Amino acid sequence: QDAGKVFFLLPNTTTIRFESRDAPFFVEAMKTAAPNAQVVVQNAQGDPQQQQRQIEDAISQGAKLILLTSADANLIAGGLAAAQAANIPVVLYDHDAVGGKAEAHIVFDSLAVGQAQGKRAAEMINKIEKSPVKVARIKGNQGEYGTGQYEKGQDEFLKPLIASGKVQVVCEQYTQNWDPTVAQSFAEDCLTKNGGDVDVFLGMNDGTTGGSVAALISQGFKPGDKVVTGGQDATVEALRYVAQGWQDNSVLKDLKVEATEAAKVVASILDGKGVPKEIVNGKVNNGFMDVPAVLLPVENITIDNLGEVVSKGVWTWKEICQGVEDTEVCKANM
Amino acid sequence: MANIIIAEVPAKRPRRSFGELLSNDLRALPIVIGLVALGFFFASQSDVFLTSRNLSNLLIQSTVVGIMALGLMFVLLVKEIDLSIAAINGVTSVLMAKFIVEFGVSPWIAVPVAILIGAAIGSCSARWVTFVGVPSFVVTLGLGLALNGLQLMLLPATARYGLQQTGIEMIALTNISGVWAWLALVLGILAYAGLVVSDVARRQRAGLQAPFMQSVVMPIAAAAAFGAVVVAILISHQGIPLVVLIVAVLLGVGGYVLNSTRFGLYLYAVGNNEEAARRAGIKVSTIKMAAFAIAGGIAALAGIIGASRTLGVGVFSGGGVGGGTLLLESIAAAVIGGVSLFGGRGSIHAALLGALVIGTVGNGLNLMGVENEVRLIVTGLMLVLAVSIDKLIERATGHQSF
Amino acid sequence: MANIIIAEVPAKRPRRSFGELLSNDLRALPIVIGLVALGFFFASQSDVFLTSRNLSNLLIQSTVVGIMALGLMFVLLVKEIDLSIAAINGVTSVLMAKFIVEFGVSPWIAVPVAILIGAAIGSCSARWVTFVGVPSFVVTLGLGLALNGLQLMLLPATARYGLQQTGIEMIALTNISGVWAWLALVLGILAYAGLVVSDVARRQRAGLQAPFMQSVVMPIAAAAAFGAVVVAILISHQGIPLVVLIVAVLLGVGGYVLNSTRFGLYLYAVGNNEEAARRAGIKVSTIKMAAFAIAGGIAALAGIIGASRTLGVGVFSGGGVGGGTLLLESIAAAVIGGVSLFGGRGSIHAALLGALVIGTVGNGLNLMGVENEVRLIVTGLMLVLAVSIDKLIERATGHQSF
Amino acid sequence: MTALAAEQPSAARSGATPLVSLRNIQKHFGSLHALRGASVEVYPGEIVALVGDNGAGKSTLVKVMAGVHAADSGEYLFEGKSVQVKKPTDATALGIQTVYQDLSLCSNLDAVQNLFLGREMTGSWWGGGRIRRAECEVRARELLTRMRLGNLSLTRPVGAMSGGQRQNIAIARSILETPKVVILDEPTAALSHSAAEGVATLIRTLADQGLGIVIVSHDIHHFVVNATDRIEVMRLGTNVASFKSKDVTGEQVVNAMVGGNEGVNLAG
Amino acid sequence: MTALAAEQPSAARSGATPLVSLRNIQKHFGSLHALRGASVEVYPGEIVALVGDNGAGKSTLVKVMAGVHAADSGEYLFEGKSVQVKKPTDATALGIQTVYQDLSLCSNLDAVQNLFLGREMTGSWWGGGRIRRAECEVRARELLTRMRLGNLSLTRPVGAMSGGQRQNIAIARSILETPKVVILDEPTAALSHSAAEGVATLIRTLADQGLGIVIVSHDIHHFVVNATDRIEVMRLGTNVASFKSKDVTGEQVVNAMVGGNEGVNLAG
Ligand SMILES: Nc1ncnc2c1ncn2[C@@H]1O[C@H](COP(=O)(O)OP(=O)(O)OP(=O)(O)O)[C@@H](O)[C@H]1O
Ligand SMILES: Nc1ncnc2c1ncn2[C@@H]1O[C@H](COP(=O)(O)OP(=O)(O)OP(=O)(O)O)[C@@H](O)[C@H]1O
Ligand SMILES: O[C@@H]1[C@@H](O)[C@H](O)OC[C@H]1O
Ligand SMILES: [Mg+2]
Ligand SMILES: [Mg+2]
Repeated sequence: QDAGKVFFLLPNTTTIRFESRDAPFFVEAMKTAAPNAQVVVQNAQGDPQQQQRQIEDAISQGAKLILLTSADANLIAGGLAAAQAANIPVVLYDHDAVGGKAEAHIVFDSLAVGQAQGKRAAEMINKIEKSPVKVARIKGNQGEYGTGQYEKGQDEFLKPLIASGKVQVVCEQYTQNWDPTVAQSFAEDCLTKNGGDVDVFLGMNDGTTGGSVAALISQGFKPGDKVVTGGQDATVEALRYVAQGWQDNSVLKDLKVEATEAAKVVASILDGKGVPKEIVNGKVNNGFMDVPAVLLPVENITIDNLGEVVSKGVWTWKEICQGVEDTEVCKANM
Repeated sequence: MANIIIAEVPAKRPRRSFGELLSNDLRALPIVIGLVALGFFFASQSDVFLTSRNLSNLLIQSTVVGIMALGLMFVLLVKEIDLSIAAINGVTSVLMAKFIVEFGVSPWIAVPVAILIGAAIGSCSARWVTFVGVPSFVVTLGLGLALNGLQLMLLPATARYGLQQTGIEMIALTNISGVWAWLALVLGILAYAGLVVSDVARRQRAGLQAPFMQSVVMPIAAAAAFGAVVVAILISHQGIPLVVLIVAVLLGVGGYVLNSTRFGLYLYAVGNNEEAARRAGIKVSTIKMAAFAIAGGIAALAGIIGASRTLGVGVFSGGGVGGGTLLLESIAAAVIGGVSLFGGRGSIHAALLGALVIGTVGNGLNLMGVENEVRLIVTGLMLVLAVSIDKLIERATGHQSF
Repeated sequence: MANIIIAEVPAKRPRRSFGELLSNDLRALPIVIGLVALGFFFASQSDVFLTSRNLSNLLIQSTVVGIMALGLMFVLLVKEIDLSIAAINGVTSVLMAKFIVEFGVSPWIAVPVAILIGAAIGSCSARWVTFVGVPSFVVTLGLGLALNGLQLMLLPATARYGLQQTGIEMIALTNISGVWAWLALVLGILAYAGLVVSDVARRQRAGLQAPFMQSVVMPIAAAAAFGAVVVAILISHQGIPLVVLIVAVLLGVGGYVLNSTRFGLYLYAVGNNEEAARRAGIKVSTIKMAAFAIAGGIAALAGIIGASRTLGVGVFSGGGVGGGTLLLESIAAAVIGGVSLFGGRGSIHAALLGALVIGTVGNGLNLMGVENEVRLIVTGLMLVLAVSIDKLIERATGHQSF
Repeated sequence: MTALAAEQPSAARSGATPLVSLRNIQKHFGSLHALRGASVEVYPGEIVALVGDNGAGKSTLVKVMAGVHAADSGEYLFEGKSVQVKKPTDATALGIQTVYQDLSLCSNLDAVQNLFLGREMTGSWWGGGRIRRAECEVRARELLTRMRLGNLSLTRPVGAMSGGQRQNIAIARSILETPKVVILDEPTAALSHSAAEGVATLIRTLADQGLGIVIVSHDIHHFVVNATDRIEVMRLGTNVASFKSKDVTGEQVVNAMVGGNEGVNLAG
Repeated sequence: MTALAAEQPSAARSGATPLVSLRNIQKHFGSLHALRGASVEVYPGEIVALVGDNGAGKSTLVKVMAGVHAADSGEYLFEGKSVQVKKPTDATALGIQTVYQDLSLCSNLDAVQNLFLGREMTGSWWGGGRIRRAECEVRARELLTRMRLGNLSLTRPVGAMSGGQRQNIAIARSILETPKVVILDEPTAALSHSAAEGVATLIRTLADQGLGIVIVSHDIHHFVVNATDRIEVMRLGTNVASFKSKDVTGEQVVNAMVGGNEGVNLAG
């Protein structure tokens, strides 16, 4: 029998993971979890209005379920209300969705990501003898829900250090649309402003940290001269930087796990069994209700546990080491 | 000694080829052909496309961009541009939400205030443009960024104001159904008929030609028939959405202003030959100010409708920093509909038709469910083709000479 | 029976007021005044601003937008617009990276191929514009989206090609320092002097007035002095960055093309009066095609430089879907620099000056370290003010009559 | 031929004040000195021809009268009183209508719209300024028929009309409402012979009704000496001679224009 | 006055073929039928006047000759051979130069640039088409001096010039290179008397050198009957009469234009 159409609505292409990894993983997982369901993937291209239209058009087409990664958590309530009015269940994937009804939320705890980044940054800062340690904070897209959570998590570790005088934040800026070019210009100007005397670049994802690395390279620094930390997503480029010593860390979110869990939840709802209680391990309040949540663990990847990415099947050593074969980690593992 | 002018109506009107028909009568609505072609294509690709639910959807989805483009058109007509309309859309909707949610102001006050503020912002850019002489492209680009910054400042720490149960949500949710819908249609047609008849009556009183059948019966009948089809479709789903009614009213009023009033005429005059307009005693800077104010006020209205649809406002209200898709689509809708970026040319249908083309492509591709990359490619090509069809027919049937 | 024309050079040249000086001689570089004002402001706010390190930084940061604007200018001159330049920038840089990383093509081949492809794309839009008659706004908007889609398709699953150690990174990392820098300057000035002198020699041979001091010595001395200051500043940091040299060469060649060649003249003619140009036998569609091809090729070059700076290409290359900030800033740079959107007006400095204004505001605000909201507001206002200063001076010192 | 150094034209002789009088007007365009103390005046019932070589400054002087250009210095008197004419509406408010050399029409508007531009007949205020198109059309047709242009299309954009058709519309525009002064800058340049004759008759009729007419024309031998009352000759931005039309031959005027016998004819 | 029904003008009598001959040209603008079988031909050494009321179709016929408008139907012969003239370059390639009624100048370019537009003298190919400005300027100055326009600024944009100055530039443009046929559409409309005389002399000189001249003018009494060889009268988009200039009075031409005695004068 035909279980009907499931729409997986992606937020944008700038956070490329959704298009290039999450969606294929989910489609794959659905083949075993609910082989009869037809999965349609659509991308809102960063436009919340477009995403609402996609929800409406999904309803027109008789969607059975919508798996939603909001383009903007704050402007999705109208879409959720439309789905609710049409009696179509919505499951949230990764991004929050404020102000409407949802069945479940599968997510890497954003706060935990920020905490992992903050914790690691604090460790690195404490290793530096100098005081105060000069830190440049290059934050994510302002006003985005994730950015707020990451900042909160980082602050938990950073604020005390600032208070104690160990850390001096010398530059701080949001990065419009997480654009690495913007991050790069900002990092360059920060270096210039301080005559090169910046010790730590704390980013929020691999794009923003990549901008800092490019700035350091363009200004003639060498790996290890400065600490670049605060990555997330474990993109292959970032891992190469980690291998080379340009970048300190990247918080790994195992997207295959996330997609598989999502497929389980979706299949169960399609079967009429509702959200599987056994995998729900928390709740997320989205201003409308407490959404039952499947909170997934995150893991911070540094040069010391780079192999984790490989053992989890996210990337192979070959992929990571392409072009950086002569680094020590790669020599050791190829 | 009489001056000789070639008579324009030949004694016996020759039968006209299909090409001529297209190139004359249908020229009035240029992009319509492209739109119809798109409709055929998507209907053949998805059996959902022509359902009343989807058509109703499509209309609603095109309203925000359509309204924005409608307002922008006034500015384009006078050979200026307003890149801040998306930012106005965003900042005024956030302001409205702030009034309502934070200060408990009634929507009945907050909405008009927001629209007035939008208009005020527009008129400020016009003053800067006309007084200082900086190109409107630069003024409104800068102003837009400044307003984006203001919008961020106005938002609370959560970066969102929810609008559920404030009354604002009713704008998007209200539908006029059953007999009320028909009543609305009848009222609209009556208003239109009133204008047409009074025009013809005047002409006849003045002793001018005005064939009853051609200038009274036919236009009214056509309008009634078209209106009835649209209303019937909408009713068979859930009635006329209030936002669609708003668009209809704006179109009606806008068409009246552009075609029948002095102000409308002056827009065309200023856009075509600013110096001639000035010499004719038209207060060019006032006309431009009004045009920008209209664009600003209408952008605010679109922002409110958008906020009502999304049930909240945030950083991305108004398309986000730089105006994003909303800005680009609003300008594109007007241009696709046939408004010239070089001033003085464009008619009221333009905005809506352009927005419908953009909306149809988006909606149709959503229904077809193509992949993201392909989607972008197809969207791009379809927009170009929709406009090209029209031009290609024009080429095939002989040039427009003027 | 002689025809009387008012002699234009009054017998004795009256001493000129400062206002007149401004409104005549400095009119050539309109936005310079705004730029200088910005410089003063930021220098007063941050003592780092005027360091050679920062000025060098600022120059490098402005190159991508400056180059894009330079290319776009050719299209704006002929009264068209190209909204696909950002997409061309993105798609060609991704293509180049794909060739190099995936197929192991040498950068020496991949780079020129990418530039040629950029030019080819540009000339395709021009053909569509001139042949079908669809406004270039629509054609290039659609094409841009299609190219964005193509860019996504070309990227690998990792969504990024890293360019470290491919040789491409050297474009951004190479600096010409010490004696080589001075040599480059001397070469540049020699080329310029050669042109100036040959012009004057021709004039003298033809028996035309050409005061040696005024038309030979002064311009060359001015150019040499300005060049020396810039080179001295750059050298005291790390030398002339290769990308800055590329910009300088483009400016030189572009200036030569626009001011001295037939093609350059035709761009202005077509932009001012397309029909007159056609009647004069100018192949309007060829000129437009060349203009779009140049814009496309230069956009590709800018894309390569951008890729070299960011050490890789990805979804963001070319500003992302819709062109984002890159597109807006490129158009804005040209317009701020004084290029008219209505064709036929603008000079070669425009692009660079406009890009420097945008770059200076961004850099200066980074140095001041203001908050994001404030930053947006200030950026917007400063852009407007920078252009306004110039216009306000113009107003104060009497109108430009034509 | 008589130089008019002190003598005044007909209307002036009767002690009337000039309708419009511009005195000693200076005007620069950047470094170009277009008007160097130019003057012109017109009395009720008088047709004044403004002649001069190409580039002499006639159109510039006309534009100063019409309020299009503000003069750098000089006096502007209307009916004897000093007035400020800084913009075109100042001039039209005084009852001065102008046919510009470049016609100043909007090519996207039709004949009726161009005729009435800036002074449309409109309905009641609650109609938002609804144009009474029918009335406008009737008046337009009337006027055009009087000018023997009965067949001119009222609904085609003027951009698609011939040069002469456009010029006719510009002339019609200037006499639509009863002005006090009409300034015409080469109004018959593109007109057919018969249409030009029509214009000559027309301005005489207007002058007979007490209007003041200033007309720029290069048709010295035929039109200027026969159809005007007084001739002001400009050269290099200033007045070099003034003649009574009935006392002068075309030859003499042309000589004055090109400086044949300056010394003799320099007036005022 | 002699109707020319069969008789041919001077050059033709000697058995020469016309330089240009347009026959039975039809041209529509949308529903407007602007040319209804119009014809015109010009022989070497001949000056043909094209006259007619405003809107008669003169400029449209001129534009068809110049390749600006493609005719809907009709014949285009050059030196007796049928040719395709679909765009302006086709006409210039044949040696036909045109002064358009609207002048068709680029207002942002200066006089030299406008004069040479489309045929600049350039340096060697490796200079990328570098314009030999000095040479152009010298030739421009020469030409303008010959036209008694020695003082005209060569470096100001023509947009800032007076109507007559612009018209002079357009005329100069048409004779810059030695053409075979020059078509002038109301070339003296904005010119001062003396400049117009200059043009009359100029075209006669050109005709004497064997060029064919087609000139549209409304100055029937003075210019057309005195300075041309043959007169083609158009009405309502078609030819209604043809005269030898020396055998006709202005009155007669004007009558033909407005249809005074059609029956008599209808020619070929
Ligand atoms: N581009 C055009 N589009 C539409 N109609 C046109 C166009 N050009 C001319 N016409 C019409 O064609 C007819 C002939 O115009 P044309 O310009 O040839 O007249 P003309 O004889 O040159 O008149 P004039 O003496 O006023 O210059 C006129 O009725 C005119 O309105
Ligand atoms: N807008 C302008 N900017 C600069 N110079 C101008 C402008 N308008 C006119 N001029 C110059 O001023 C002088 C006078 O021009 P004007 O148009 O008054 O001459 P005119 O007497 O009307 O000549 P014509 O008989 O050719 O129409 C000319 O040298 C002209 O080039
Ligand atoms: O993965 C991250 C995503 O969750 C966030 O929304 O944007 C930044 C990304 O890096
Ligand atoms: Mg003049
Ligand atoms: Mg004509």
